[in-house]
Amino acid sequence: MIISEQTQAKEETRARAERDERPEPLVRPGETFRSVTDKIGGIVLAGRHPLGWWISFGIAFLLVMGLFYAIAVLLAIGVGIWGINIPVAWGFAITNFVWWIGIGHAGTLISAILLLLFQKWRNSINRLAEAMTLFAVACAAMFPLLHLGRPWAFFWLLPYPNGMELWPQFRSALVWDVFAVSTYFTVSVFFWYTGLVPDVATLRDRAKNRFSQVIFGIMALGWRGSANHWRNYESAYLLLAGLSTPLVLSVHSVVSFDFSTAIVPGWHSTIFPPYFVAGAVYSGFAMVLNIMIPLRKWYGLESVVTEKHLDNMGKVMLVTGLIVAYGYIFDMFTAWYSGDAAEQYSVVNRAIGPYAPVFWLLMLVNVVLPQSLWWPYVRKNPVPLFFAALSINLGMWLERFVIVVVSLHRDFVPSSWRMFIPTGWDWLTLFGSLGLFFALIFLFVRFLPMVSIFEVRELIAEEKEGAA
Amino acid sequence: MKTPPLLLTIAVCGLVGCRYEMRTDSRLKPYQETPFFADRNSSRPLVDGVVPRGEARTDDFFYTGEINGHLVRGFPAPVTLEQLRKGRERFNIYCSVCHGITGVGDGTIVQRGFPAPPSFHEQRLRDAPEGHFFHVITYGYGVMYSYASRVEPAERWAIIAYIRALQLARSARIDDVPPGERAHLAENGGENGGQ
Amino acid sequence: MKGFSTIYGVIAEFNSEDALREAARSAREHGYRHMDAFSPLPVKGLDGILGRKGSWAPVWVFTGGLIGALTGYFMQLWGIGMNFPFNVGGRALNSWPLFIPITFELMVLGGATAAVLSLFVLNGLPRLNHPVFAAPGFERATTDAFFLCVLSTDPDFDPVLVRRFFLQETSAITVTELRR
Amino acid sequence: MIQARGPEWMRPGCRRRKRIGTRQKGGYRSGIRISRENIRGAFLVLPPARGDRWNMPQIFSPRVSLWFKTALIVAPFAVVLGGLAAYRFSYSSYPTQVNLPLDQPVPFSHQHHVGGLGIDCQYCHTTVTKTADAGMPDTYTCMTCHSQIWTEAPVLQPVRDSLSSRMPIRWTRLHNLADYVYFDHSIHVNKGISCTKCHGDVESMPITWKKVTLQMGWCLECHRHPAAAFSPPDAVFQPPQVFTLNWRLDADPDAKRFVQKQLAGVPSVRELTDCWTCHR
Repeated sequence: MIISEQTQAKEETRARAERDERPEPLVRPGETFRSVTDKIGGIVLAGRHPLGWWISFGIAFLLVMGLFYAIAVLLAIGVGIWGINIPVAWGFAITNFVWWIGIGHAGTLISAILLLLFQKWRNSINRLAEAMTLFAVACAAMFPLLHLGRPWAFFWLLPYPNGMELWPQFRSALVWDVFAVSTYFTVSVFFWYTGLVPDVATLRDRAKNRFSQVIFGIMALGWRGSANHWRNYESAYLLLAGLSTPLVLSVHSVVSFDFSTAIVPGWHSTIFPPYFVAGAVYSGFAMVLNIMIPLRKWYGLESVVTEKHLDNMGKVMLVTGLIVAYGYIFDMFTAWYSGDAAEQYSVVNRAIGPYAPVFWLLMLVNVVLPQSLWWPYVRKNPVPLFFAALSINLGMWLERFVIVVVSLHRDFVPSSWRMFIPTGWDWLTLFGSLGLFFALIFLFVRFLPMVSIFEVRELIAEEKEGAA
Repeated sequence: MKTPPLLLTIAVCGLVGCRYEMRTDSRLKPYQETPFFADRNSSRPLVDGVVPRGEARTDDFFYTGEINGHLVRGFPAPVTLEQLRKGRERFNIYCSVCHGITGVGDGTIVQRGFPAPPSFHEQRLRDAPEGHFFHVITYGYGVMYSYASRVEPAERWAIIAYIRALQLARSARIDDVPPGERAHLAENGGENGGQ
Repeated sequence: MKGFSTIYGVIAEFNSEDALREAARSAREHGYRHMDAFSPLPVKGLDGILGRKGSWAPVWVFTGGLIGALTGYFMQLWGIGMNFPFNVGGRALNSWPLFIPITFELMVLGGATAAVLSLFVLNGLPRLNHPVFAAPGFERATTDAFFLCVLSTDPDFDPVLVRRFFLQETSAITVTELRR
Repeated sequence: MIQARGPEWMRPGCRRRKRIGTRQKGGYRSGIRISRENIRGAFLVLPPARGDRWNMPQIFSPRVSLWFKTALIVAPFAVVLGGLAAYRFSYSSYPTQVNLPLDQPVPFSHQHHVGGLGIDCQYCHTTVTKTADAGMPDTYTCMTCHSQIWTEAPVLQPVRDSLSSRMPIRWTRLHNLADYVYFDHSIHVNKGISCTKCHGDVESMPITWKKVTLQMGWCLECHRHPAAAFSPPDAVFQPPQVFTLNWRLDADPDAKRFVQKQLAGVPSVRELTDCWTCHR
């Protein structure tokens, strides 16, 4: 009895070990080139969409209308409609900017860095993540422009020959930001579109009506899948990834310079660049999950976006979340160690000042709740993972709010202390930007393949080879 | 298509139009049109009796050219060469158009039909007190308008000094010229005009 | 067969990567040199079989990045160091540490632009119309069909012989002669 | 030999089955794929007729392809050229109003008053050496002479109306500096910058127009090279010296001394091009 039990246990262990040894498939067995093409391309070509798509798009569309209204009022009246004041001149606009651009980082990270690291699991999620990057960066870029006060003169930020014979102040971190964000957006478009060309060619060849054929035909630029094409393509794509990798690290570093080169207590810190980048990846992965989990359910993509993907993304969030938590602790340590009264006060003010509830909510949703990701159950099950990601997105927004507003509202001179109270326009612009982002995502899902078809084919080919 | 926010921003800007609030801020330039006042003019007409800042007129001699209702003789302060030069410059700007460069009353406007003013070299004006000239510049005389708004009191005294110099030049003899300057005069053909 | 030919080449369809690789190897052994393959995904090892060496894309990207970086640095130096010298906080006019971020960003922009341009130029894109698009069943070349084409520019090209080669020596499903 | 042409096969109902070449006895037939069995007969596959075109990846004709490629190559050049055109446009008289005579309530002629009569600039613009503003002449100044001459002239009716109604004449402004620019006439004139340097040869303008763009780059041009901006001392106002266009700094030793003396009192170029020099 005992022996047999032991044998059984041993066998179970061995079976488990064997299962663990063989890597979990990234594409469920049984999928072929044609089946994945039909599955992914069919979403676009069939043009039938689940109820969830229509409801979500409807809500997002209404929010976009709200955003347009808020922007129109802003242009007509000015930034005075927001709750900003002196000293809190940055308010929601910069909070949203930093938050959105951080979200954008996951796309490039998944596409570029994981490509360079030969993480094949990225192949099923990179397209959506890249699209997410584009839309998030577009939302992000909107905020500093609106915050300019005179957005129609935004081109003054760029160096171009002009009647003033004047150039931007290239030694300013804010001008670096202009270059970093616009480069990031451009390179993201390149990266995304380059990846899209072979898939658009697939759609061109499978489209049933003339209109789609012509549109996809032009977008595919005459891609033929020739050996020459693929050779140059793989080389150029890898190089683009190589360029994007330092770029993605530089962008949020430059964004953090906007803060850390200023002497405001709570900003002037060398931990900012790495801590911002980690936070960006943290919120970016959370946003990918928030989008991917419903979409894979609605469109039946569980066979290409498997639990293994969810698990991996959960792990990345856990690691970056820990880095961010370390950043919080290090912030406090630096304040204490600096011996600077204003710096120390800024930390105390966060915890017990007028915005203390925001800070403690931040600690809860951004540090405490994400610890649940240690349990594989949470990482592998869509529903708890979705809520963990939601909590992280909220947390990262709160973090930006704490950095921007709570640092500014009390600085060196108590006579200039003031509170920031967001107005209805602030909220409408924030939720409107969310609406814009999701509306664009849903339109993208509607009109272009949300999963990279040819890269999933590569996964299938590889698994076939592995099996053989 | 993939950059709607940017395009949108540009499009909305187009609707709003190119506004340049900073180019034309709430500051008004002199005589700029503004709906604020009834006469739509940014500059207010002067109130009667207004005294320009820094020109409290305590010195009757200097500011009115008369003392107790009598036109003064002489100058409020000794005349300097610098003042004469200033007077020449101002005379040529404001007076010479009618009175002529030499003060005989043959300025370019007179040649176009303006009634000829009397020559400064008449005996009546040679004998007139300095206060008379001051009075004429300030209040006008005959068809001559007042120049009070164009010529400041100090400039008026400078012009008067220069008129005296012109008058003197007409009657001066070679002996009046310092010996060092006589050769220079001969060189220029004895001309002693305004320049 | 020298001179201008109205024939673009002879194209054969295969149903798997392995079949394509096999056929390409066989064609190579047969002495054909001017060949092109079409596949819905990059086929490993095919470049070696077709006798293609690496890509020029890295050279393009390096050049683009270099141009971008130099443009970035000298734009800043010229703009606020020479054309309109800005004195900000007493920093040197050529304050290179502060010029690094923009130099870097423009290097990436230049490199990425060159990478995309290289794809256009090296691949001869855009080319919306191409003889191979006329091959029957070619619409599946972007789904699950694999094609090998012997081009008419090959010194040994003879349509009949190529056709015979495909049908006899390989597992081709269809063989088609393509006109220009 | 048969040439395949795009437009031809795209015509509706065009189902061409033409023999091609003479090499094969069996000839070529369209639409039939070669199988292993009928190897003896070699067939050329023609592009299909309209009916079965939907499954063809050959969507575009060669001409469309060429147009698209050309457009893609031309587009960047067009953008660059458009940018250059916009840059040139920003200096044209449309946005800057340079060389563009504007309607005035009274067609005042500087050519007549300054060039013809030799009236000094300061006769009307009295405060140019004293304040930031050069000073527009009031109606009273016009009437100093026009109360006696040209008293019936219809063109002067607005002037007479202005005098009787005590409402200033509304001239159309030509030189409208942005409000964030601090500009002072007196310092420029007193240092020896001629009127003509900015206003052009006003003496020959029958109706006044703007001569320079007044853009910041134009201001900077002088502030960067102050020595070239000075006129000889007598040339600041008085005609005709003020309008000596061929006067050259290096040809006139007196003027050179004057310029050096004036320059001694002028701030360095760095200070002249500092932001706060003009934006206070």
